Amino acid sequence: MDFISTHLLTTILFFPVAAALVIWFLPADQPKAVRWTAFLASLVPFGLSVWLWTQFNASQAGFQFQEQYTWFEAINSTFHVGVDGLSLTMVLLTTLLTPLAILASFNITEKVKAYMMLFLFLETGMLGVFLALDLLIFFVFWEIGLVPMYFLINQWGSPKGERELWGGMKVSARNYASLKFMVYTMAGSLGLLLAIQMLGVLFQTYDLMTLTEKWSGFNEGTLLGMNVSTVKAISFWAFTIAFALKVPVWPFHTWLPDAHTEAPTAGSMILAGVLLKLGAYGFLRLVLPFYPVESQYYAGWLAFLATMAIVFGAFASFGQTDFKRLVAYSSVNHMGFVLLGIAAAAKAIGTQDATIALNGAVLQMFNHGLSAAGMFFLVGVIYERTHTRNLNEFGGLFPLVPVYGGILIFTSMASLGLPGLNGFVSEFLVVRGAFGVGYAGGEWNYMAVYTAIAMLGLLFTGAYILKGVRKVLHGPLNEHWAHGEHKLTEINTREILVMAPLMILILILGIWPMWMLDVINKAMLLLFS
Amino acid sequence: MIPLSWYLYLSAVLFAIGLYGVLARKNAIAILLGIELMLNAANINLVAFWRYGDPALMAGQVFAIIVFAVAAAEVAVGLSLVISIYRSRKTVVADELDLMKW
Amino acid sequence: MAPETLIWLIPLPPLLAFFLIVLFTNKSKALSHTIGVGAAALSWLGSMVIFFQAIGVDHFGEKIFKSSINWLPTGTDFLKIGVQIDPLGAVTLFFVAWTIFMIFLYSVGYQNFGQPKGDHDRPGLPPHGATVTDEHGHKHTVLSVEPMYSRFFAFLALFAFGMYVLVVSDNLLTLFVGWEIMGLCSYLLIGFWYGKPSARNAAVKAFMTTRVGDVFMLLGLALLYSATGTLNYRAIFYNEEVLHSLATTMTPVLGLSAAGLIGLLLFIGTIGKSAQWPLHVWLPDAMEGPTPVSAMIHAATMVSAGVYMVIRIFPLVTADWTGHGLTTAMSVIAFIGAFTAIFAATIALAQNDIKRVLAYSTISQLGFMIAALGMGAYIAAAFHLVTHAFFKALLFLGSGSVIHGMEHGVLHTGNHKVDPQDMWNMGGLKNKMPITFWTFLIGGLALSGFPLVTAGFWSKDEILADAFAHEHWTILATLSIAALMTAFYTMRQITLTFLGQPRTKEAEHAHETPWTMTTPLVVLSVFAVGFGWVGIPEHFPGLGGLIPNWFHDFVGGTLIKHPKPVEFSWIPLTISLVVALGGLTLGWLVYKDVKAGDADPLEKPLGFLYPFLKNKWYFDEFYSYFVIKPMTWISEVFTKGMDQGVIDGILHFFARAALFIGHVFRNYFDKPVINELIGDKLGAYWTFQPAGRALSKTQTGRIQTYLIGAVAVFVAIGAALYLFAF
Amino acid sequence: MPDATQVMFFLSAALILVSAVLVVTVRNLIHAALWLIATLFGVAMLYVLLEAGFLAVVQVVVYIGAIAIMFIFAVMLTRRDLLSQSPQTNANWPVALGVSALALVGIAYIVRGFVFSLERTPAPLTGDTLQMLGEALTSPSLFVLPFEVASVLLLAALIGSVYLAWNKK
Repeated sequence: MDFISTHLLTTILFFPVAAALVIWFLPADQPKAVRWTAFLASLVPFGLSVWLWTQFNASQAGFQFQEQYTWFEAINSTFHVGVDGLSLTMVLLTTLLTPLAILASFNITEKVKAYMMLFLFLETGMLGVFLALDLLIFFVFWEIGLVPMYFLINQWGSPKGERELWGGMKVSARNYASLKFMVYTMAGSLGLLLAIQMLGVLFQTYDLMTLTEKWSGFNEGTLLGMNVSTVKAISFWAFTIAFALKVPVWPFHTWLPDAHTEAPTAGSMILAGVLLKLGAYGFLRLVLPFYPVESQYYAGWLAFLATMAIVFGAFASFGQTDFKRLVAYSSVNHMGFVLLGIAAAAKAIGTQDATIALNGAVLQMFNHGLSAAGMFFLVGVIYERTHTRNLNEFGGLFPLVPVYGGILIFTSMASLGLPGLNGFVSEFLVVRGAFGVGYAGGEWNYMAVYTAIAMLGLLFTGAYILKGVRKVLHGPLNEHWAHGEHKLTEINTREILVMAPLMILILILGIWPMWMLDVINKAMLLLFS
Repeated sequence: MIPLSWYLYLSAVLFAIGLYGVLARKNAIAILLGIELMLNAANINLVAFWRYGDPALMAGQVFAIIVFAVAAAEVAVGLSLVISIYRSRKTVVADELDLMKW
Repeated sequence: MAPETLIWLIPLPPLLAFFLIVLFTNKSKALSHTIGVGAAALSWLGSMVIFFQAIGVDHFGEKIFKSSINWLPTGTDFLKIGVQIDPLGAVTLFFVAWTIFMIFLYSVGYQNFGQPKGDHDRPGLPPHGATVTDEHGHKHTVLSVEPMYSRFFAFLALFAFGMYVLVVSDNLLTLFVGWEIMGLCSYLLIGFWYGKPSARNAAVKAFMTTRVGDVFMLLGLALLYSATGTLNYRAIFYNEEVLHSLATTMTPVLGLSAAGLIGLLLFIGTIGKSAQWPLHVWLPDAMEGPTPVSAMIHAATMVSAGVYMVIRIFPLVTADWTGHGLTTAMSVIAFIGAFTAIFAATIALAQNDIKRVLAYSTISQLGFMIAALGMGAYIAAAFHLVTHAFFKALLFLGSGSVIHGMEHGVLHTGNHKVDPQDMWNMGGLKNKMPITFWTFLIGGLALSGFPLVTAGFWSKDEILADAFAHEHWTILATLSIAALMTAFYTMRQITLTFLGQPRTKEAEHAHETPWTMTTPLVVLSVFAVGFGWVGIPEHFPGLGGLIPNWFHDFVGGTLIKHPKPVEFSWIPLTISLVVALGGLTLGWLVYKDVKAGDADPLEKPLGFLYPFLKNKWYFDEFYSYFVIKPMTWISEVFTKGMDQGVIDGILHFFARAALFIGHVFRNYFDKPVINELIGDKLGAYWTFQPAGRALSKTQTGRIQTYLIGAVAVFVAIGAALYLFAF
Repeated sequence: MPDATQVMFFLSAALILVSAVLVVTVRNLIHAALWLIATLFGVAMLYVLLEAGFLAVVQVVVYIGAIAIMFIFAVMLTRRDLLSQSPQTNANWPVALGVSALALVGIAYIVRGFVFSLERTPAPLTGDTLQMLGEALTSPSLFVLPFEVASVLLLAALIGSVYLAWNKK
């Protein structure tokens, strides 16, 4: 116990890998054992993170539970991990969603061992990004997360489906999607790596805290034969684009609908629930602290992109006939609010409005993790039974699956931002913060305009969510699903067990968000004031 | 008095002759004969160094004895190999034993 | 129990009922409605206790019940939420509690509790009736119980929860929470019979239309919160300083002050929720829901909530208003209200569906209230809100009762083509359904503003008097004409439904409804008459002063500056007498002799206007053509054109370019140069092949050959070592 | 003028070299084996000159008495080639000769390079060398381990050769 309490973060971080190695030695013809081992193993990091949450002192400045080990001495890179209120929230989200995703994938029958191992590796990759306090480690984990996801989409994605490219050339949709996902992210990582290396060379360290201090204060002189401000602007965009790709921000979002749609259900859950958060986390952890001046200068651009994401995402989602694609585009829409909050905070860093916007953004990250994972899972449940995602082929399913219908409406409403459920709280805070920034001291600026336009997106959030519910549950019953071999079966106990924690948290966070917002709020105050 | 170098030159020549036998003879048994010559050359060296070094240290002689043992073992195994090969392939000509060629 | 604690508890029973029914008792109909009605009764009881405690306090406006807690941390501060009951809240709570309780009770009967299960009923469609065999072996078709009976009560309970939250909250944020929860429930309840495409579409329409208002309202909330740092009613609306600073801060939008801008943004929320023009389109379609839902949405809760909020933000809208003329925001509000009042009234003239007439009349009456608020008649608006809630709930429940009776007739004849909601299929129901008739008559007269006895008269009269006293002639004229039309179509409805002779066989076989439905009618009709008496102006000839103008004194305490009662004048009184009685008489004269199969007597004189009105000024078509079509088109463009066209096109361009470059390298460099020239010719053919051939000869497989090589190398290395290393 | 021991050395050296050359050159393998015996005898004479009497005896008894005789047996068992009149050297014999000469030159060169630093008169022997040899072979602090290993090796060779030569049919 003593070892665990002193090495809490590394235990959380590497337990999944250890479990994956154990699974390696399990017999492949015993999928049940493999599933249960993976599931139980993934509960351990969750339990530890809950413990971490209780042990965490929100009022204390800086990172807690730090651990530092020599890693790459020659370039002064150390294996340094730690948590603050921001990463703690994300760690909790990750460790919560992973067991649920694994539970959700109990119906996988192909190559179960490999699947579960990849999932556990993925968890470590994601946790690593949230915990790393060293830029090189950050980057390493950033890339590690990519690989399992690529294979999850590529190998276990929906087997049907083709994607037409140019000139009638057709490729399998899951190959297309996984490659697109990979190439997109790699393209972003390129600039990120360069920028990180530049910092490393410049300051002879990759330590996050040291760099934050030195780099944000480094404003005069020349660098690489250019003005420092130019170099900083370029590297600012290198970071920004890398993270914007992951969030994803319009117009870098087109990988998302493909990847989400083709990924296996649990893959989509994690993709939407956690992987998208990596980008937003990057903004909060690196971009804002490293580039306070540039962020403020370019806040208008960020807000513009965020608004576009919100509006375009909503419109695009409304235009879908594929249920899963509809939900996928909703992620663009929702993550746009996160970026809007970040942009607003960048504009007026340190003010109360900025803190409110940041609170909203971080909470929105968590909330979207819950509701998007839930939505994707529910789409997966119906897809598994009907083998179609085409909204026009459903219709009137409510009487066949009343429990599923109730859960779907509940989760949809959370996604829609219904007050009393979690999404509303965070969206309200973001809008409030952004509008406050736009109306700072009686002076009006562009942020108010963007916020107002973003409202249009909020309106259409309602439109596409209701479209989904309307097409699936309501209307005249499509008799195809009512009888015979196609008869739709009700959501089963395991599936309800996946949804239950999500729904409970959605409700709790909607009614009493204080317990989480308190931690976030203190972290934001300590980080950005 | 015999200088040490005479023994050494002698053993060198003997060794070279044995080596030639090993490399050039056709018959497997003849090859083994060559090996015996080389072992004896080595033994001469060992004993000579013992005598001209510190005779109280018996290492030279002990090694010579062990070489005897090795030679005996080698001959025993070698000859039984030759016999075994002869049985299966009806030849002891080394040139014809080219199973190792690809 | 301290009143504050009790206020916290008021919304809880319906919420608990919702969860209990959904999670545990949805299999048992009896248990579900017991829980539902019980919860409504508990909330009703709590509300009554609070109401009577509140009216027992002198100068209650200064000593309201309130209590709050921290909810959201906002940097170093907190956003507080809490509950409060002030005079306005108390009055609202009173009528909300009564109507909700009545509606719960009524629902038991309306959804045919105790009737057999339908033969072909399935969830999502209205019950079609069940066949029973009596003791003589005759088969009868009777009403069947609603298949989703429990679910109905769950939704109703959640709806009640939303309304109670809205009423007891002390800030705009929780008001918004309650507001949206109701929005959800109205969506669920309108779409209750989701199997019908019309109900499904109406539900989405209702949600989306109100959401248009909601997002503006949310923006208004954010702006108000940014500007004042709080959303608490008391801290903003009861605070001269804040109001004054908001009124003097200018905004770049349309030359409005901050107060005006925020007020209008919030008001757009009301436009959506209270179905004001131009967002009124959802409300008539909402009639697709079961009748208690209509009553719930129209009278007691949702639409009232919109007006309630405008009453709440009245100090903001009128900040720095001198009492003469109108501020920009007030003019907008007054215009929308007045226009809606007359606009909806015209449409109501030409509707045949009994519930749709009421729906448009609701829109029209809400327009009255909004117009009243727009011209600063605070008390009059609040008064009309309360009286309207009672008599409109009464009318809706009454119409539900009529429909229920008609359904009985339809099942009896078995002719399912007859629409039990079409007034032209009725007639002469007076004798078949006496209780329904008398209560409906009371409600109708109240709606028309039948002088002296009905509540509607007093409240409507007060609005007109206000308009007169403040010299808003246009509004006065508009509202007067609207009131005339109101009286006319109300009488048209009553005449067509209850008077004359039955026009169909179904109407002949209509049947009075059970006690669970008639009791609420009777209770509500008491209020539809009696509630007017608490607000009789002091100087009204004859009656004035007999009963103190309690409503004015009590509700006026909500504001810092108590509004003064308007001077009494004969002119508005005459107007209201004339329009009410004139409209009623006219309606009776025109429709008293309508026979089965007759066209609407209005059709000829109105000419082309009649189809225009019947089709609701073609607003649905307008929206579908100018809003929904373009939106759908844009979303198509965004996915197909933008995402898959432009962005993916650029990406695919890169992919193609990379492929092309790859092809070039492969076909023109790799293949000819590397593979063939260097690889095949230079490498394989000229160099490696001969070398390999040559070297393969050394591989004899003979031990001695290898040994020679080994020894040679050994000697060479030894020599090299000896020569160079030592 | 050479002294008596030098004469003895020359004689035995001549015997060794001549018979060794014959071992690797004569065609008849029986003859080769017999010439080997001669060589071994010459080596035994050198042992005597080096005052290693025990080794000389062992040389005669073990080598000549056992090993050389075993060769003759082996030659007789593989009799088919016994009378072969074809050349007894393979095609590479000139190369082999060259390599051997080279090796000889190399060794001689090394010997020439450092032997003269060791050039001295051997000290007279004191004590019983035979006893010393026996003690060295059995003393735990000296060579008992190699001795044991050698015996294990012999055992292994014994078993191995029996196994190899066993006629499985």
